[in-house]
Amino acid sequence: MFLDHIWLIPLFPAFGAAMMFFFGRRMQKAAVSTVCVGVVVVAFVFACVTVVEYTHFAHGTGQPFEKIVYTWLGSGDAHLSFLKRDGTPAQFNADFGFLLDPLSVIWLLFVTGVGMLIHIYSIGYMAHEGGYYRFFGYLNLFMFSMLTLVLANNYVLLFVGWEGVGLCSYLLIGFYFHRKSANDAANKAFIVNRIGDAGFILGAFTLAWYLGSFRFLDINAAARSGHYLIGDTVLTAAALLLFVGACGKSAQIPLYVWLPDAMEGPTPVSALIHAATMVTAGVYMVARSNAIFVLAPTAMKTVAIIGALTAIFAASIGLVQNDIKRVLAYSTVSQLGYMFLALGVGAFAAGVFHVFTHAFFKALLFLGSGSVIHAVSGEQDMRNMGDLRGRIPTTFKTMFIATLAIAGIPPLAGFFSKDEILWQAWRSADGGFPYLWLIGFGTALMTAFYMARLIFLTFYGQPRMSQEVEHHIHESPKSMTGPLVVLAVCSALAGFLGVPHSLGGSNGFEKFLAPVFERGTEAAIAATEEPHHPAGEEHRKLEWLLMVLSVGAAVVGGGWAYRHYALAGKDYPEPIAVKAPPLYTVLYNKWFVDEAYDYAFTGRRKLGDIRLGAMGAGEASSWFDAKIIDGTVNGAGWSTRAVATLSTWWDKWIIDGVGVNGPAILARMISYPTRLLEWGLVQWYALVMVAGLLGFAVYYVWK
Amino acid sequence: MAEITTLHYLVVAAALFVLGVIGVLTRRNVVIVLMSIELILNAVNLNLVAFSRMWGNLHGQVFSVFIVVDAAAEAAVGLGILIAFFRNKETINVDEIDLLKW
Amino acid sequence: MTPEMTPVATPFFFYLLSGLAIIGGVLVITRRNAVHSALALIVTLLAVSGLYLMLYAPFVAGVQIIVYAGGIMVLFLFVIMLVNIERTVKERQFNRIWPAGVLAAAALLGLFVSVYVKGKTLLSDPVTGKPLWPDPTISLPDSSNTQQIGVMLYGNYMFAFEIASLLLLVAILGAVIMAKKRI
Amino acid sequence: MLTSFMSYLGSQFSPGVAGNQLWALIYILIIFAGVSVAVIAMNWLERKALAHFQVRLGPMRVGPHGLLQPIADALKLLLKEDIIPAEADQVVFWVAPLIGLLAAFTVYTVVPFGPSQAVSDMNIGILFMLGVSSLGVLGIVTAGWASNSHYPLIGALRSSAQMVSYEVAMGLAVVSAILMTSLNESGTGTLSMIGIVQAQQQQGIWFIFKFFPLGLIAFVIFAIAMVAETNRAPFDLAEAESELTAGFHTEYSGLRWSLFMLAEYAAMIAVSSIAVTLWLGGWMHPFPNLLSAPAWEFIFSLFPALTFGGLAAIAFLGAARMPGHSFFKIQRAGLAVFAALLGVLALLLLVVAIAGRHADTSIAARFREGIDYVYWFVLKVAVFMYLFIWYRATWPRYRFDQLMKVGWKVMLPISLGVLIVTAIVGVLVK
Repeated sequence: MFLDHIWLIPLFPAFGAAMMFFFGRRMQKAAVSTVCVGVVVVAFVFACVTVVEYTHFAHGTGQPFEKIVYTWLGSGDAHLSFLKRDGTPAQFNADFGFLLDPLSVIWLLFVTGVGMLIHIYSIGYMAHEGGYYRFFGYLNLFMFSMLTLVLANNYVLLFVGWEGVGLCSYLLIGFYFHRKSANDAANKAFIVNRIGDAGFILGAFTLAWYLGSFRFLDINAAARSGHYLIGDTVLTAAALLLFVGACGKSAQIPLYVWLPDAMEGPTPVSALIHAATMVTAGVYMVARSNAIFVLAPTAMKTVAIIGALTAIFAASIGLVQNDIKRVLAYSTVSQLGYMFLALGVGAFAAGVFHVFTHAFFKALLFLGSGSVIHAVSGEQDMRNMGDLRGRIPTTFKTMFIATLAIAGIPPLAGFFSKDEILWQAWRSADGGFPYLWLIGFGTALMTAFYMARLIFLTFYGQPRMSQEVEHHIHESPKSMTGPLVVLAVCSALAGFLGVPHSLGGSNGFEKFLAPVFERGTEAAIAATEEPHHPAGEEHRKLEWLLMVLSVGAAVVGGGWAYRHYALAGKDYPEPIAVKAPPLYTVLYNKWFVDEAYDYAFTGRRKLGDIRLGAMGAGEASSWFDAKIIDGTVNGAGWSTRAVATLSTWWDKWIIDGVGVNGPAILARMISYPTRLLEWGLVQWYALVMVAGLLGFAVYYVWK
Repeated sequence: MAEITTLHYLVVAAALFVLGVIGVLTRRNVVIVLMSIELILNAVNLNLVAFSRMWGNLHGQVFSVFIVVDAAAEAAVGLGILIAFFRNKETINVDEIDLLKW
Repeated sequence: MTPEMTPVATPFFFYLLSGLAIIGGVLVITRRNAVHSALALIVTLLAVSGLYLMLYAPFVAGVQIIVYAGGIMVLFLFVIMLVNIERTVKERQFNRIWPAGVLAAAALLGLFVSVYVKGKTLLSDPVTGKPLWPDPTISLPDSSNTQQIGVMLYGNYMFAFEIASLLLLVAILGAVIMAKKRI
Repeated sequence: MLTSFMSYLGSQFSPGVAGNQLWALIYILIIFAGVSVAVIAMNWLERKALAHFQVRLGPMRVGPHGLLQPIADALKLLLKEDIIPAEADQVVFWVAPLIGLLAAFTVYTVVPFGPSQAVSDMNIGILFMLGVSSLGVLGIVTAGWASNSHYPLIGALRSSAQMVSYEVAMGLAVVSAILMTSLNESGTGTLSMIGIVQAQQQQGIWFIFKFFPLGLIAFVIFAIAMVAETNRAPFDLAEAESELTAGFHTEYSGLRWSLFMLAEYAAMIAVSSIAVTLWLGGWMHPFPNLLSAPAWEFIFSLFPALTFGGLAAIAFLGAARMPGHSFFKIQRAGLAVFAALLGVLALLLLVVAIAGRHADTSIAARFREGIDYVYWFVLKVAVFMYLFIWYRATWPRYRFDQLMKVGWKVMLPISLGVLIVTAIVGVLVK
């Protein structure tokens, strides 16, 4: 019953968005929140019931459920077929179809669940803002797009959701459209995402051309059929192209630059983009395409290296930022790097698990930061906060839990997922992979440091805000703290879904996902040619050791932060700035990446009058065109003119003088019928068309 | 009177088509030119439906529905252009429209 | 449930309707006054819709009446009244190239006639060897005509259908923008 | 010959089918006469009802309670001079009222007064009906243009814009009703007018109550749009006296003017018939699925006789209450005769109802059935006619921009929404 109507899940938010689009302007705020939050709650309940029904359907085998509502493009007609690369014909078919398997079940649950909490939170947060209905309409549209993306059964429909998510992020980041910085950020997000989207759509079409279908099930079956060798060139190219798409959407090097700027949107939007929806789309897509990726070890290595680099790079920037939301943004980029690191080393389940836990604590952190900002009258700079823990106790408690979780303190959620990733990075190792572990370890250290720094600067130390602001500090309303508490409970407990074997757990999460990554895991292991597992007890000891190390890193990082910030007064010193000023400058300016992009691509930088980078190259070629080529043309023109003067003279005195007027008269005679072709009467042109029609017909009838 | 065959319909359609072509090619009034285009489209539709009957399937009829859609779009845009044009030049004679820009 | 509608007195109605259609067509292209042309065109459209009914195409006939006679022609009349100027009635009605136009149309007619004559006597389908225009053998089910057209529109022709809707959207926007005084 | 003719009529009860043109012709004549009579009665009723709404008496002098007033009016109109303005376009001026009349009356070819009481049963019935009724606007536009006068032209442009706009919402409302016909086991809907009523019969519900409140909303939209479609108050901008004298028929007089009136009232009856067919169960009596026992059938079959009996009683009462003055003698006698005629009609209907009470195939039974069907259909249409008068007496006129706003920005989105929701609910229920 519910499973058959799975297509309704995305339609609920779409309905809300449509209501807002058509009637929103005239509705009361209460009605707007009832409709918009209501549809998401309904979607969540519907999703839960559907998932329950799915588990009955699958009987623990993880067998996918596919529901094709109708054929969207193509109809199975022979005339719509195209030729695959190997010359066999294949159908061009993109269904409006939905796929439910363990992977999409996880996404479905946390997208609707966390999304619902964020909606509820937004009621309180946006209560005094303009454009209330617009905001909720966009949020609902966002949910619709993300659910379409998650539930799609083929790349084309996934792309619909993918683009929809991009559009909504543009709309929401630019929500305060009267602020120029918001508009610029929205444009940046949109344009950077376009680069990724180009890669994604090329990858999807490459797959269709090579494997003959857009459907995930077909593609997975084909890829796992053993028909294609590991390291197949075309598949590697396709996987890399898909990963370009994932880079754009999930903010990996070099396309991560849009995400920190996305903080220009309202805080619930940041939470939605970072935790539940947009950025996890890339991870989802790579996990969804795992069958392709395991056939392309080069692509896998690329994913792992990019992920690891992103993780440590973003974490290092996060160490010194002062804007509370910006710290969290870089933390998201860093955590996404972790996820891709996991995917890249073949531990798909571990990556997905981290997405899952991350959804909770990152949503919590963002919503908490929103609550903090709410409390201090819109101030975002942590230098102007401090000593808030007693004044907004619920926010403090929940955010503290989230910080412990993200830092990886057992037994909170982040510990299990992060350690699983680090362990997998170490284990699936030969060659460079321990280095990946090392990078991850360093990142863990930094994560603990900057998260603790955030907490201490915000909630401890001495109050550094102005008198007036301090006077107004108050705890947020129930609709905001309620979601915080729920999320805090989730962040604390979610990890127990996937307790690893070494800690006496059963790793249920990985088991649940195993059918999706069936061949994936084995093939990845085979691909990295791991010669032997450190078996049994030794194996377990090693894992324990790594765990202790990373927990130790978290504690040490947190401790450093405590030492430097716990008692921060008005003009507290930044430890990095004190010890290594150049490093601080580099980090504070985000490694000058935006500036480098400005030099290389956007064309904002000028050297004197000359624009730099790609745009500069365009301008240079424009200059070349205008000066050199046109100069040549003009020169030719000048010389022609000179020659013409000469020939006038020649004509006047020699030709006419000699008396050869014949060619002129001839030319004039020819020009009359020629001119008839173009004399401005539309019906004459129609007549020529009729003549052409006659000509064709006569030719075909009497040929 | 003999039985009516497909050819009869084709002849009627051909007559309408030729009438429409004459209208398009010779009239000065833009509105009548547009109406003549509708005549041509109708002749085509009649052909399509007649063939649809002849082959005993519905593709022709479906296609004629598309042509009706097209005719509606064409009429709307054509008349819109006509109004814009009339506003600028105070004339609706097609042979006075001989400049690309004014 | 619904009885088949078999046209009666087919030749009589055929000649009546086609005669009406052709007379209407002649009036369309010869009247001085555009409103008279429009009324003649309506007669033609209704007659053609009657011919559709005789060809077992009731849905197309209904669409013809609703869209053409009820929609497009009202639009035409509307526009004629908006741009109504007395001058055009008194002016020259045909352009300077009308002999060439008539000549071309006559050639077209000659082509049609020769093709039809040839097709009736000489030509045949290259595959089956049957005449090019066989008499209809398969009868179209009349009662479910609309339903079948609907199935085809949303099945085989789905893509074309969506494109058509896009075309209409573009036409709406174009018409509005062009007819608006100030955008 | 007479017997063979009668047996032909007896053997062929189903209308409009090939080989049955004779019945079709008979129905055409009956309907034409019936609609004309209905228009005359409506004319009287409208004047009387409007008068009573405004606490006046209305026509009282010509015949008892002005019963003969419409006939006198018709005579006057026939005898009036037929003026064609000198600057008018003669041909088009002459043709315009005919177009309107033709469009209004052609619609009746598919109106189902009963399962076999219709001229024809086209399988595109509702489409045909919408198309033909949309032709009525041509008559108005051409009339306004041909008059070569300002008020008529403006009136014509207004009314054509109005009718074209409301046709869209109307069509979408109709589509949602048609969609409901396809919610049966086979999943095939129908456009045939008879088929639509039969679908309501099979599903055991009038479509106005289907998927409450979806059917109701669609019906209300149609009911509003049909008032606008017929240019009646409060949407009678095309003939707003205070602004445009009489709108598109300002220059018309005499017979031609009466043709416009006839077309207007015929169109009102026609659109009401569509509404009755699509949403109110057509010829079915109330609660057809609950009260279907033979006893109930018998009771319902007594209704026509009771109605006419009641009318007769009222007329008798009126005759009895006439003032005793000798001036009223003739009127009293006339009303008494009228009452007696109604009483006889009631008696005849009673006889038929009793004679045909068994549901068999005898002539009497079939006759009784036919009367029942037509009675219920006409009764429902009559309610709509009364509503038209009521609106006119109650509501002030819309402004033109308000009219357009309501048509495009309120009714169109709502009817689209109803259509979509109906489709979704239909799929879910299936």
